[in-house]
Amino acid sequence: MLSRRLLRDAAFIVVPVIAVMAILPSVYSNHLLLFNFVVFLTLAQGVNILYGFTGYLPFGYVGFFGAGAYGFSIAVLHLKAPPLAALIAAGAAAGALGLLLAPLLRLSGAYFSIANLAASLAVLQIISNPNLEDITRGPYGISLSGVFNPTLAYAMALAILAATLLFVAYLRSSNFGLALQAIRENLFSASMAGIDVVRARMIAWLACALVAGFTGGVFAWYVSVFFPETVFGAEFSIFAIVFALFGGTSTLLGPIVGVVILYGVYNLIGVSAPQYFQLIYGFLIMALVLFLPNGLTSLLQRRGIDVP
Amino acid sequence: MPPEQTAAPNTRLEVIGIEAAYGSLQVLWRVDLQVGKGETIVLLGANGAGKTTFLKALLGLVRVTGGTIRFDGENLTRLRTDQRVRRGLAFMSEIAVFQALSIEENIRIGAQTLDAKRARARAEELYAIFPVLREKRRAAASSLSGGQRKMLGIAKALAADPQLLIMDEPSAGLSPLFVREVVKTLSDLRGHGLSLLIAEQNVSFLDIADRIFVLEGGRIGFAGLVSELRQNDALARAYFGLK
Amino acid sequence: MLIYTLFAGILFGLYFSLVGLGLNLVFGVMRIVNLAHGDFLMLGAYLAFWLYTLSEVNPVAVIPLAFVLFVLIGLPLYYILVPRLLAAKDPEMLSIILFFGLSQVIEAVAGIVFGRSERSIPGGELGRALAGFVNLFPGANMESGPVEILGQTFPAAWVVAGIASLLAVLCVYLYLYRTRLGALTRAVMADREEALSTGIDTHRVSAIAFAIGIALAAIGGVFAPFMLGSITPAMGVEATVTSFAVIVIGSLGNPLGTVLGGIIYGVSYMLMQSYLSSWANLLPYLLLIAILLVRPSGLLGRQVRLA
Amino acid sequence: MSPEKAPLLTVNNLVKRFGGFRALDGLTLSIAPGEVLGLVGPNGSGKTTCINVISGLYPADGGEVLFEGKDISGTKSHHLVHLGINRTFQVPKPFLALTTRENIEVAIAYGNHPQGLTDAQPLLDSLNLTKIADRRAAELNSAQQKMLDLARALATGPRLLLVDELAAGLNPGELEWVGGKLKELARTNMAIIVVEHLMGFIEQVTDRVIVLNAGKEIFEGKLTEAVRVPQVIEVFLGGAHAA
Repeated sequence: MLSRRLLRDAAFIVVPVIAVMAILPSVYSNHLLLFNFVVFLTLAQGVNILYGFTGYLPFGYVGFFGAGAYGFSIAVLHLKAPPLAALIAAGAAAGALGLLLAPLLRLSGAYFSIANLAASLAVLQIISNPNLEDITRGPYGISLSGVFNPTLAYAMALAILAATLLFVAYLRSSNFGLALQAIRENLFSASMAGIDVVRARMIAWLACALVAGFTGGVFAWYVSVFFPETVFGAEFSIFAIVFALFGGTSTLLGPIVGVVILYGVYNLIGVSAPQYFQLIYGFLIMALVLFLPNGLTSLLQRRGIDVP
Repeated sequence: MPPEQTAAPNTRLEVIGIEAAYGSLQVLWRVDLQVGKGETIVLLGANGAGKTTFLKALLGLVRVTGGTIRFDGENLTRLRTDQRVRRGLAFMSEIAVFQALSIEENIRIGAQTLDAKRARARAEELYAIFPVLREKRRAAASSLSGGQRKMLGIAKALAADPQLLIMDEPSAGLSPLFVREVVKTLSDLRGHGLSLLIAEQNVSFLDIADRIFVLEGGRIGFAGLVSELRQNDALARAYFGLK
Repeated sequence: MLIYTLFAGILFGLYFSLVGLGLNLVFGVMRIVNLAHGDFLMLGAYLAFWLYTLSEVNPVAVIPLAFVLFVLIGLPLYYILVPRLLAAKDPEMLSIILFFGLSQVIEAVAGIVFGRSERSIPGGELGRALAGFVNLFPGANMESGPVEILGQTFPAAWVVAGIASLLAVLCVYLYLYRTRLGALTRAVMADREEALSTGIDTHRVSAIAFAIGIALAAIGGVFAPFMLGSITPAMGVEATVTSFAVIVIGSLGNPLGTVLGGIIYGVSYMLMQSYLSSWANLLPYLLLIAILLVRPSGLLGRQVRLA
Repeated sequence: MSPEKAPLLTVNNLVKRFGGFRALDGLTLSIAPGEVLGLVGPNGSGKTTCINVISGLYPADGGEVLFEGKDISGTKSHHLVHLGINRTFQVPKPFLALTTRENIEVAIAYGNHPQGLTDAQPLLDSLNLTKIADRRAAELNSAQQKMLDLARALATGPRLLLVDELAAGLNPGELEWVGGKLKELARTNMAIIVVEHLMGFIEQVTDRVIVLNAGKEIFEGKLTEAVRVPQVIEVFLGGAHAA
């Protein structure tokens, strides 16, 4: 019964989303915009994995994204790795950062978020430090023109998105997903259900880190020229979190809806007048917390509809 | 025999059919209760019978979903907690005191509705009743023993000179010796027009009760005099669970 | 060099105490995290900047104005945002998101109104204020300029900011421990539920604490051009994280612990600046994470860890 | 205890401190398979702390806990569950966002039930939860949440079950029914420790009680004998209403 749900979600959500994002480049010319859509679809699901299923809100999520971008770049620049191998390095960098930051999971809600934010800022400070110019190019930025291949990078981004969506679909239909939600609801009851709380939480945390790391790597590959502030920009964390919350976390559909609506709006008005967008955005976040803390999909769920 | 259901001239608190719920979980069902002027009421009930919820509903700490609460004839049902306290209700919770604050401060905070001069005079009256508190007035409440802490809780609740003192399990966490001391203190406080409503599990408090109410599963299962209760198995059922 | 560094660290430490104090007061009373704290600081900085640029008002004179103005902003803001928040399932967590939204709004409005470019006020202004004040005393004759203490020369701005911060902390102490409203505020801090049971109008007490918290941030902002470098609409985030580091080091929810946190922070900041300057910017983040992990209750106590 | 069976659980000289307060002060007890042991005592006497330490929620500060002769002090809760220990909570803590059925399913999936339980349905049926199986736990009333808590514990196939104040908030009918349930479980050789305020319930289900006061045992034996021991009466009823 559970695996039937997985198949249903895969067939009716994952396959159509990937198909649409695969076809769009041939009918719509702004490929960078489409690429960014794929990036945010993936990051929003990454936030969903952690926040939606375990209740930890990663305010410094961009740290993993940036670590992935730099892991990719360093592998290309210093190890002369081919892009696909460098992507592995991107994941490894984010995974290593995840392991390093795992002790943060011992902190409760708000403290975790703040500490995570501080951690991402610390990583930015380290990477952009002029003393590390030989390794990271410091504040002067990275240029990867040698491996520039937007078509392949876009395809890889789609593959990462597909894997992420399938993982979330798996969480929604598996005992492991139930266990994570049980931990979110009550730590003590969860351990009395026989769940190894520390281990399960760690898996979700690393999955969340890997999603951002791979996405950061493929982002570095796609744009090929960037500065530390580009790939550690707070807006990656913020957008991913707000998109996921706006749509509704712990569902597969919610974050997708959030990205399509909000990132769509952003591209309609945000690019031409960023400060007005920031204003609207800020108000939107506040309204969300005060009036719809569980996101758009909760409107349906309140009516008893099972949102995939 | 249930007690009189209409508000007699000497009725201080009159509760008519209140209901309360936590989300979809209903906790109180049409609870009626009256407290007269100078009367002492003991509300018995097992853990989970809804005693605390009921008291909190009287104070406005829990929202009621139905029913009316009148105090000296005035409808309190829609008032905030601080407004009810200004009308003359006082509540002593199970926690009873601010542990981090000094004894003096606890009493001053209890008297926050009085002007400064009256508050000082009131504190002196209370120190006269509880000399041990005067001795330790500058110490943090956390330094008091359990029994002394309850005394401070009573003093804090009485600081605003209320007409009705509502207490949630004053015996909780106390050894029998201290329970007797608390009962004695309350017994001395009775009369002078002060009404008491005490939610308890400990039967020692029956000694000072004018009337008893028993809450069972969120409903009033018995209301009457102590002597009537002794012949009724409601107490046995509610408190001991014995048949 | 070391004496200079330590003394400068204490001056900065006092200032950082002021920066964090309001955030800790709000956290202590309401158990919510005002992630827009740094943005109120930024607004205070712009208030000082514009009053100076438009009519040469000395920044020190802006302090009372900033206090009144931001208390008046804070009171209605409390009633719009916080009661609804406190009624929610997990106010602490939601407060981060809500006030992040507010921080975005403030930053956007500031960007639209003030522009994005960096601004500053000449450092000599505070020196003039200090000299002017000292010369009020008969027989005193102070030049406006750097101040010499223990044979070391410090910018007058640092000294003035340090003294003003100390006075602000003192005022908060007197408010909390010597006034009736302050006692009620501490009662709410100690146990909100019990405060409600005692008949305290907790929303009124909290609203005032919230407004004071914001006003303290704004006063901190008045000195920001001298202590934190040039001001921009985007400076809020860093100021918030710094404030958070300061109050976590001291003790969350204990406003006076902020002074300890501020001084530790200030001294280590100055030590980093003197001996390891290229890594100094890392300090707030590392200190914050380290303290949360090693001694999560801060140096003076409160549990924030789960398992 | 019954001499013919080796004890399943033995607790020796257990100490648990909270700050300067000794919640458990050298407690010793043991229980055999198939036995129902009652832990009774006033508020704060250490009953729930005892259960929390045995189930691994807190580490002990002294003494040892032996399960089938092996020291299990310091073992993580989920390992204890896999060894065959489970518990209910005084205030039930179900996974509120999950349905009743999902609550049980997650315990089945992670609980390593020794007989390889795979389906929640039998448990739903046996604890009267079938009608509400697809409702979210947040929508259940407190009695239903208690039954769900018990079902969650049973889903992991415990050989030692710790029951913390199950009876509070249940009506007499439900009480009798759940008491029967516990005795039925004991007949399957499950050892059960029951912490309870309601003496009638204790009398119905237990073979033997241990009376705790201030973290120490003051009586062990049948409940009917306990009520004749002056020290027990003193602790319980404050002396005045012993009869």
